[in-house]
Amino acid sequence: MDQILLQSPLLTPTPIWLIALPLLVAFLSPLWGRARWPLLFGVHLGLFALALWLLAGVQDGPLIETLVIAPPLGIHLHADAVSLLLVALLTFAVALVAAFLWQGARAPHWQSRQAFVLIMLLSAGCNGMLLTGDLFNLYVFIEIAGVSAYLLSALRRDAAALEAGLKYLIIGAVSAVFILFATVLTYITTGTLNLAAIGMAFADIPAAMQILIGLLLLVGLGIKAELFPFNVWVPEIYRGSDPEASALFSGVVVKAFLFVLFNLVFLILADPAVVGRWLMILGGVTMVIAELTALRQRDLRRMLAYSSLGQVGLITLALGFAETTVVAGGLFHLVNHTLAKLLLFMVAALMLSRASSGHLDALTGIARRLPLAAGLFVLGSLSMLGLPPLAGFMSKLWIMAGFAEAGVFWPIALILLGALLEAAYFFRWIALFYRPVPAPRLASDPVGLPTASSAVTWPLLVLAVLLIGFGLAPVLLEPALNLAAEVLLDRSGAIEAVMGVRP
Amino acid sequence: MRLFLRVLSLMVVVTPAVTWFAWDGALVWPLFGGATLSFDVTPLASFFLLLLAMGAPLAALPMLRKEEPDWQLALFALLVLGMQGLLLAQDLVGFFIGWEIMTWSSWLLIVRSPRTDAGTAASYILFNLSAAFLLLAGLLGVYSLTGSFAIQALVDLTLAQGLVLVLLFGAAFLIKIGTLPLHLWIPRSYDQAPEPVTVVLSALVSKMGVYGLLLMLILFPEMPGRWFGDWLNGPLSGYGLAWIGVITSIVATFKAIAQDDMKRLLAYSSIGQLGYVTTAIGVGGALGISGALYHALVHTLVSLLLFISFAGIIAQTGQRRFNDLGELIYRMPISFFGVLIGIIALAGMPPLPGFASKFLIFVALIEAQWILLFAAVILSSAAAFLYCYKLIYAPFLGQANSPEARVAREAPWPYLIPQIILMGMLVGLGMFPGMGTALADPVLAALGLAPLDGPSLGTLATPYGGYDGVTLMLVFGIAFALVTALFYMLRGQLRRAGSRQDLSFAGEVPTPDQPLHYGAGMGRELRRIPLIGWILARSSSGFFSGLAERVERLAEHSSRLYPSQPWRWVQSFVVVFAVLLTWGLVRGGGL
Amino acid sequence: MLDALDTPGVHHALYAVGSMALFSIGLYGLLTRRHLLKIFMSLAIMEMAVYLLFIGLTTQPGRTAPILSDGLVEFAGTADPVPQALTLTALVIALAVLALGVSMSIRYHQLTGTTDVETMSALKDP
Amino acid sequence: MYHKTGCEGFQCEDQTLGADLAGVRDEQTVVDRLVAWLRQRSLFVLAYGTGCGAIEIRPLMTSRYDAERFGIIGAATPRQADVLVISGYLAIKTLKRVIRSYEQMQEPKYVIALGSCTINGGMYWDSYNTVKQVDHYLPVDLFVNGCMPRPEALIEGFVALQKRIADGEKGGWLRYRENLDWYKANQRRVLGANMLPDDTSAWLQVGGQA
Amino acid sequence: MRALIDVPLMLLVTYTMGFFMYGFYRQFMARIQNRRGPPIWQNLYDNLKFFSKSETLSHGPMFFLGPMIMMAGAVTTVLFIPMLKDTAWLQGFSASGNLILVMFLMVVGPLGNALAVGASGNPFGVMGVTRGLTRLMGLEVPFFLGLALIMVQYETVSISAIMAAQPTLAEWTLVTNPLIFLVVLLPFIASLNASPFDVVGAPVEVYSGPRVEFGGRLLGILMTQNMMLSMAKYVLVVALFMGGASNLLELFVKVFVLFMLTASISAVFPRLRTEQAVDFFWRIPLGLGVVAVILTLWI
Repeated sequence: MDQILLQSPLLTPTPIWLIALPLLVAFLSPLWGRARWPLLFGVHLGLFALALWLLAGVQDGPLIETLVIAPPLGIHLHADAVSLLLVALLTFAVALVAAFLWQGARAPHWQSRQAFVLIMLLSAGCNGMLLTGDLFNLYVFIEIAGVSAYLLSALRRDAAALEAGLKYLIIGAVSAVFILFATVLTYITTGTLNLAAIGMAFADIPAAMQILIGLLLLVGLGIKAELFPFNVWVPEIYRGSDPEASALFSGVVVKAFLFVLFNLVFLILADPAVVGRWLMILGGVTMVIAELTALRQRDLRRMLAYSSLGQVGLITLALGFAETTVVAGGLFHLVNHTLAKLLLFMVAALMLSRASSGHLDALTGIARRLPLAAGLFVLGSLSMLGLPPLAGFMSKLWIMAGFAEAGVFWPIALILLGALLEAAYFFRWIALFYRPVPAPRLASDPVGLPTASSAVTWPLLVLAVLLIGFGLAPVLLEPALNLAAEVLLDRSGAIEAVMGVRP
Repeated sequence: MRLFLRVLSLMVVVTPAVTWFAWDGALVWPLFGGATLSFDVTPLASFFLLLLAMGAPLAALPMLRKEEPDWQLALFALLVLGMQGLLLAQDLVGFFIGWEIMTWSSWLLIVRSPRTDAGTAASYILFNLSAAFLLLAGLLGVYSLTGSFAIQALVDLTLAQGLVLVLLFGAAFLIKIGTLPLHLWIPRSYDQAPEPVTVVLSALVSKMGVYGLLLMLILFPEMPGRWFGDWLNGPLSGYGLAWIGVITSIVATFKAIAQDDMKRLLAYSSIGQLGYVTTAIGVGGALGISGALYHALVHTLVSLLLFISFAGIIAQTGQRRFNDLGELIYRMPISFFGVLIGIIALAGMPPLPGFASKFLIFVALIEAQWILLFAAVILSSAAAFLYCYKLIYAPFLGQANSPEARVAREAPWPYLIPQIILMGMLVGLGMFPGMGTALADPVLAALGLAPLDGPSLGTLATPYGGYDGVTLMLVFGIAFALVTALFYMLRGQLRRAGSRQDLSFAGEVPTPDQPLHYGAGMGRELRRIPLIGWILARSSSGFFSGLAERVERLAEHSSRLYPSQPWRWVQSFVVVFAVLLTWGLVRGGGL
Repeated sequence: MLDALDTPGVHHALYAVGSMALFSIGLYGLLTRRHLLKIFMSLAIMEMAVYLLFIGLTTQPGRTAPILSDGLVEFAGTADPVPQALTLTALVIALAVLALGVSMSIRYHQLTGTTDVETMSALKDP
Repeated sequence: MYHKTGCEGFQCEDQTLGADLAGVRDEQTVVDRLVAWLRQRSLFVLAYGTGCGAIEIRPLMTSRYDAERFGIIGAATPRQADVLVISGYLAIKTLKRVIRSYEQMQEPKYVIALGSCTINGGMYWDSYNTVKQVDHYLPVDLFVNGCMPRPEALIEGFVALQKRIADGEKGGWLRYRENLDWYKANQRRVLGANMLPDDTSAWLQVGGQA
Repeated sequence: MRALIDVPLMLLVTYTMGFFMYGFYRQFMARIQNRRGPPIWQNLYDNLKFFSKSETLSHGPMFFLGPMIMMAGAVTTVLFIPMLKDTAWLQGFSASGNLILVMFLMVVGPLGNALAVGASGNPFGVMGVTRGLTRLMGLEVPFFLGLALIMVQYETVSISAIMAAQPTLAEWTLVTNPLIFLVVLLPFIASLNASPFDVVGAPVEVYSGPRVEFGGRLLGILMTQNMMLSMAKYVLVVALFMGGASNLLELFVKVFVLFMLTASISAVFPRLRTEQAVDFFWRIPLGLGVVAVILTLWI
C-alpha cells in the first residue's frame, strides 16, 4: 500500500488531502475573489466524496499514511473506518453550512474573506484531529481548529461577539495548557508521541503518573468536548456567536473532540472499561444537568447550547459503555445530532435574521413569518428528542436496545428522563413559535440588507430529508456504523496496524 | 398545490378503510441489528382498524371546509397514518413508532390552535411523552428478556419482572386513556384544541390506549391468574384495574357535571366513558372483553357525533359556554337530533347501542359477582344522565342567552353529513345490537375466549339472558306513533305559546333580556351532597403543577452551575481536577 | 560540593519545582486577575511553565542543543531534539493565540471602554 | 262590559244567573255532559293569596273542611289550574300578576273572587291603589261575599260553581274572549305603562279557537 | 297474535290498577289525616278531566313530543315486564327483554320529560328536572345494588326466570334474602316519586318542578304515564321479591299489599331535600347493600 501511495502522492486521493486541501485553499484565498462560498462548498463536497471513497477502502483495515518518517518515530495519518466516517460527516456538515452561508448570509462579516479562511482552517484542524496518529500533531490541530473557532466566534465584531470570542479564547487556552501538559508528561514518561506506541507503553508507566496524565487530558479534552463540569463556558459562547458559527462548533468541533477523547481512551488504556464507566457517569450527569438547565433558558441560542450539551452527554454515555452495539448506536446518534443541530442552528439563523433578538418573546409567533423554517425546527427538534420516525429515535433506540441487551438499565432511565426534560423545553419553544400574535410584534427585516433568497432553505431540506431517511431506513448506515464501532473498540488492531505487533 | 395536498391527505385518511377491506399478507421492513418491523392485521387490530376506518373519513369532513387551514388536514393524515401503523404493527417498535407519530402529530394539531395556552401544550406533550417513554422502557425490558421486539406472549416471568413490565406498560396506556389521576391533560387539550381536532382526539386517539391495554392481555397471558391470585371468582389484578376504571369514571362524571364549557364537559365525559372500558377490561372474560370492545365502538361513534355537532355549533355561533347558548333547536334542528341521539347513546339508554355495551359490562360484572363494582358503575352511569341533559338542554333548549345564539343558522354540510351518517349508524346498531358482538367475536377467539355467538344480529345474547333490539325498537316506535295519534284524536286544540316569555313565572312577566337560561348553573347544587362536594373540591393538578415548579426550581439551581465569568470556570476545573487527582492518588491505581 | 547537586535528578527536581511554581503563579493570576491583559499574561506564564518542564526534564546537565553546526556531525551528547522542536512549535502557536487575544482585547476596549472580564455581561440573560 | 250589557258587578251576576240554561242543556251531547261532569268533579285551584283571604284558603284544604272530598285540590302553577281564586283586595301591582296568571291558565277556566273587596273595594273603597271592581278586569264567575267569608262559604261557592259547570253553563273565560277589548281597555287604564305584553292574550284577539 | 290481546290488556290492567291504587292512596292519606277524602275514582276523574281540557298550550314541537316519548317509554316498560308466571298470557314482550333493560327503559320517560321541560324555556322546570336527575343518581345505586344481588342469586337477568324460581312463599326473595328487600325498598319508593322523596315534583306546593309548564292534555298524558309506570314498578318488585303472580287477582293482592307498605312509609315520614335524599341513599340503603353483599357473597 505504501508503494502505491508513494508513487504519485499529489494526484492520488490520499487522506492527507483532507487536511492539506482546505489549508491550501485557505492560504490562497486572495485568488478566489467572489467565488469564495461556492468554492468552500465545492471543496467540502469534494472532501466528502474523498472521505467516502477512502471509507470504502478501509473496510478491512486502517490506512496508514506516513508523512515524514515511518511510524512509530515519524508522523503519520491514521485513517480507519471510524475516523473517516467522522471526516465524511464533518466535511458534509461544513459543506452544508457553506451552502447555507453562500445562499443566506448577507451580513458583512460573513461576506468577508476572513470567514471563508476561518471555516477552511476549522475544517482542516478538525480533519487533522480526526486523522492524526501523533499526540503532538493532535495538539497542533487542536490549536488550529481552536484559533479559527475563537475568531469565528468573534467574527461579528460587536461587543457580544468579542466577549464570546475572548471568553472562548481564554478557556481554549486553558484547555490547550492542560493538553500540552499531558502531552509533555506523556513524552517524558514514555519517550514517544506516536499514539500507537503510547498505547503499547502506557500501561508500564507509574500509576500516579497515569492518573495525572489521564486527568490532564480529561480536563483539556473535556473542556473542548463539552463534558460537565468542563462545559460551563458553552452557553455563553454559543449565545454570543452567530448561529452559523455555533452550528459549526456544535456540529463539527465538538464531534471531533469527542472522537479524540474516546479514541485516546480506547487506544491508550489497556482496560478502558473502568474509565469508560466513569465517562458514562460523566456523560449521564452532563446530560441531565444540561437538559434540566435548558428548561429555564429564554434565549434560543442558549437553549440550543444546553441541548447540545445534553446530546453530547448522551453520546458520551453510549460511547463510554465500550460495547459494539451501544457504541455503534452512539456513533449513529453522533451523526444524527450533527445533522439535527445543524438544522436547528441554521433555522435559528434564519429566525434571528427576521426577529429583533433570540429571546423567547421576540420569537413568539415567528411561524407565521417563516412557516418552512418553523416546520424544519419542529422536524429537527423531533429528531433531537428521539421521536420516530426520525433518525434521532433510531439512534436512541439503538443505544437503549444495546443497554437492554446487556441488562444495564440505569442509562436507559437516564436517557428517557433526559428526553422528557428535553421535550419540555423544545415543545415549549415550538408552541411559542406557533402562537398566534398580532403582526406588529414581529420585527421587520433588517434595513439595508438584502433578504436571503429562498435557495437558502435547500441545505436545510437536505438535512431534513437525511433525518427522515435515516429514521426510516437505519439499515443504510448500519454496516458503516458497526464497522466503525468495532474499529473504535479494537485497540490491538489499531496498534498492530501501526506498530506491526499486537500489544 | 393546496388542492393536491388536500386530495393527498384525503387519500391517506381513507387508507384505514382500504386496509381493513383489502389487506392481505404481511409487510416487513428492516431495522438495524437484524431486527425488523412487521405489519399485519390481527383480529384485535382489525377491530380497532374498523373504528379508525369509520372515524377518520367522517372526522376529516369538517376539516375540508375552506375556513380550516391546510396543515390541519395534512397533520391529521399523518395522525391517521401513525394510528394505522400502531394498529398494524406486529412488534413493539412498530407499535411505538406509530404511537409516537400519533402523539406528536396530534400535539402539533393542538398547539396550532389560537386558543391553546402554554400550560395545555406542555401538559399534553409531557403526559403523552411520559406515557411513551414508559412504553419505551417496557419495550426495552421485553427486549432484554426475549431478545426480540415481537408482540408475543411473555411466559415464565418472575414476579418482579412481570410486575415491572406490567406497571410500565399499564401506566403508559392508562395515561393515554386518561385514568385518574393521570387525566389532567385531557380536559384542557380537548377544550383548547381546534374543534375538528377534538373530534379525532376523543373518538380515535383515545381508543389507541384501549388497544394497548388489550394488547397487554396478549403480552402477559399469565398476569391475571398467576401473579396475584384470585379475588371473588376473578383475578385480583383485574379487580384492581376495574376499580381504577370505575373510580375514574365516577370522578370524571362528577367533574363533567360541574363544567360550564361544552368541550370541557365532553372531555370529562370521554374520560368517564373510557373508565367503563377500563373496568370492562379489568373484569375480563368473554363478556367483559366484548363489553369493552363494544363500548369502545359506541364511544367512538358517539364522540364523533357529539364533537362534530358541537363543532358545528361553535362554528356557527362562536360560543362554547353553556351560558351563552340556548334555544338552538329551532335554528339547528339537525344538529339537535345529532346531539339527542348522541346523548341517548352516551347515557346508555335503550334502544340505542350505548345500552347494549353497558348491558354487556353489567352482565360481566354480575357474572364475576363483583357487585360493589356494579353499584359504582351504576353510580357514574346514573350521574351521567345529569351531564347528558346539560349537553342537550344548555345549547338547544331553554332560552337563547347571547346575540349569536339568537341569530345562528344550521351548521354547514361538512358538519351535517357525518352527523346524519353517524345517527344512522347508531340507530342501526341499536336495532341490531348483535352486530357489535359479531364484530367482537373474532377478537375473543384470538384472545382464547369463547365467542358470544348471538343467534341473530337483532339480538344481544349472553349466557345470562339478552334482549331483542328489533322488537324493542318496534315496540317503542309503534307505541310512540299510537300515543301521538291518540293524542291528536282527543278534542280541543293545541296552541303554540305567544312568545318565549309566556312562562308560568309566578305571575311575573319576564322580559327577553332577562337571563332565563339555566345552563351553567345546572348541577352546581350537587356540591352540597357531601360525597360530590368532596370529590369536586379535590384535584390532582396541584400535585403536577407542584412537580413542575420543583423541576423549575431545580433548573434554577442547576443554572447556577453555569456562571458567566471565566475565572469561575477555571476555578471549577481546578477544584474538580484537584479532587479527582487526590482521589485517584489515594486510591493509588493506574488507569 | 555543589557538584553533588549537579546530577540529573537534582536538576530535574529543580526544573519541576520551578515550573510548578511558575504554573501556580500563572494559575493564581488567572483566578484572581480581572484585567484581560493580565489574564493573558497569566496564561502565557502557565504555558511557559509547561515548556520549561518539557525542556528541562528531557535533557541532562552537559548536553548541548541538538543542532548540527559548528562541526557537530552526529547526535551525541546532545539533548533529545524532539522536545526542543515541539516547544518551538508550541511557542509559535502560543504566541499566535496570545496576539489574537490581545488584539481582540484592544478591539473590545475600543468598543466598550473596558478591559474587565467582570463587567462583561452582554451574554447574560436578563 | 258595561257598554254592552248595561250592568256592572253583581248586577251582571244576577243577569247571568237568571239566564235560561235549558237550551244549553239540550244542545249537549252525551260526551259533552260527561266532560262537563268530569270538569266539575275535578277542580284544580290556583289560590292567588292576596289580602286576608289567603288565610282562609288553608283551612279549606286541611282536615276540618277537607275540600278534597269535592275533588278540589291545589295546583302549583296556572298551567295546571282550573279555578283561580282571588282571595281579597287586589292592589294595582297585584292585578298585573293576577291577570297574567289568569291568561296563562288553560281553558276551561274559572275565577272565584273572595270577599267584598273584590266586589266593590270593601273597606278599601277609597284607597288610591286597589282595584275596586275585579270583574272589570277579569271575568269573575263567582263572587263569595263577606269580609272575609269563612271556609264554609267558600265551599258553598265552590259547590255552586261545580253545579254551574255541570250544567254546561257558559264559563267566564268565554266572556273574556268575547269582550277582550273591553277588558283590555280597563286593564290598560289602570295599569298604564305597566300594561302586560299581549303574548298571552293576542291569540284570543286574532280569533284563536281553543 | 296473542300480542294483540296481550298488549291492550296489559295496558288496561296497569292503568286500572294505577288510578285505583292512587285513588286509594288519597283515601288512605285522608283517613290518616282524619279527613273524609275524595272518592276512590278521583284520580280517574282528574286524569280524564285533563284529557278533556279544551286548551293545551305548547312551547314548540319538542315540548309536545316529550310527553309522547314519555308515554311511549311507559308503554314499552309495561310491555317488557311479564305480569304473570306459569302462563303464556300477559307476558307482553318480556321474552325480548330483561331486568336491566327494563330498569333502563324506566329512565326513557324522564328523558322525554326533561327534553320537553327544557324546550319550554322555563328555568323553574329545568331546576325540577335537575333535582329529579340528582335523585335518580342517588336512588339508582342502592336500587341496582339490590337488583344485582338478585341477579347474582338467580344467575339470570330474565324477570320471568327470577319469578319462576320463587314458586312458594319459602322461596320468595323476600324470605330467602330479606336484606335485599330492605336495601331496595326506600330507593323503590323514591323511584315512584312518592313521599318522603317527592321534593322533585312537589305536586302542590313548590312552584318549580318538571311539570311547571304542562297543562291540559299534556298534563293528562304525564299523569297517565306516571300511574302506569308506577304500577309497572310495583309489578316488577312483586315479581322480584314476592314470587310474582299466577293470575290477575293474585297480582292485584300482592301489589296492593306492597302498595300499603309503601304508602304507610310515605304517610309518616317528612320530606327530604334533594341532596339530603341523595346523601341518605348513599349512606343507609347503600350501607345496607354493602352489608348484604358481604353477607351473601363473601361469607
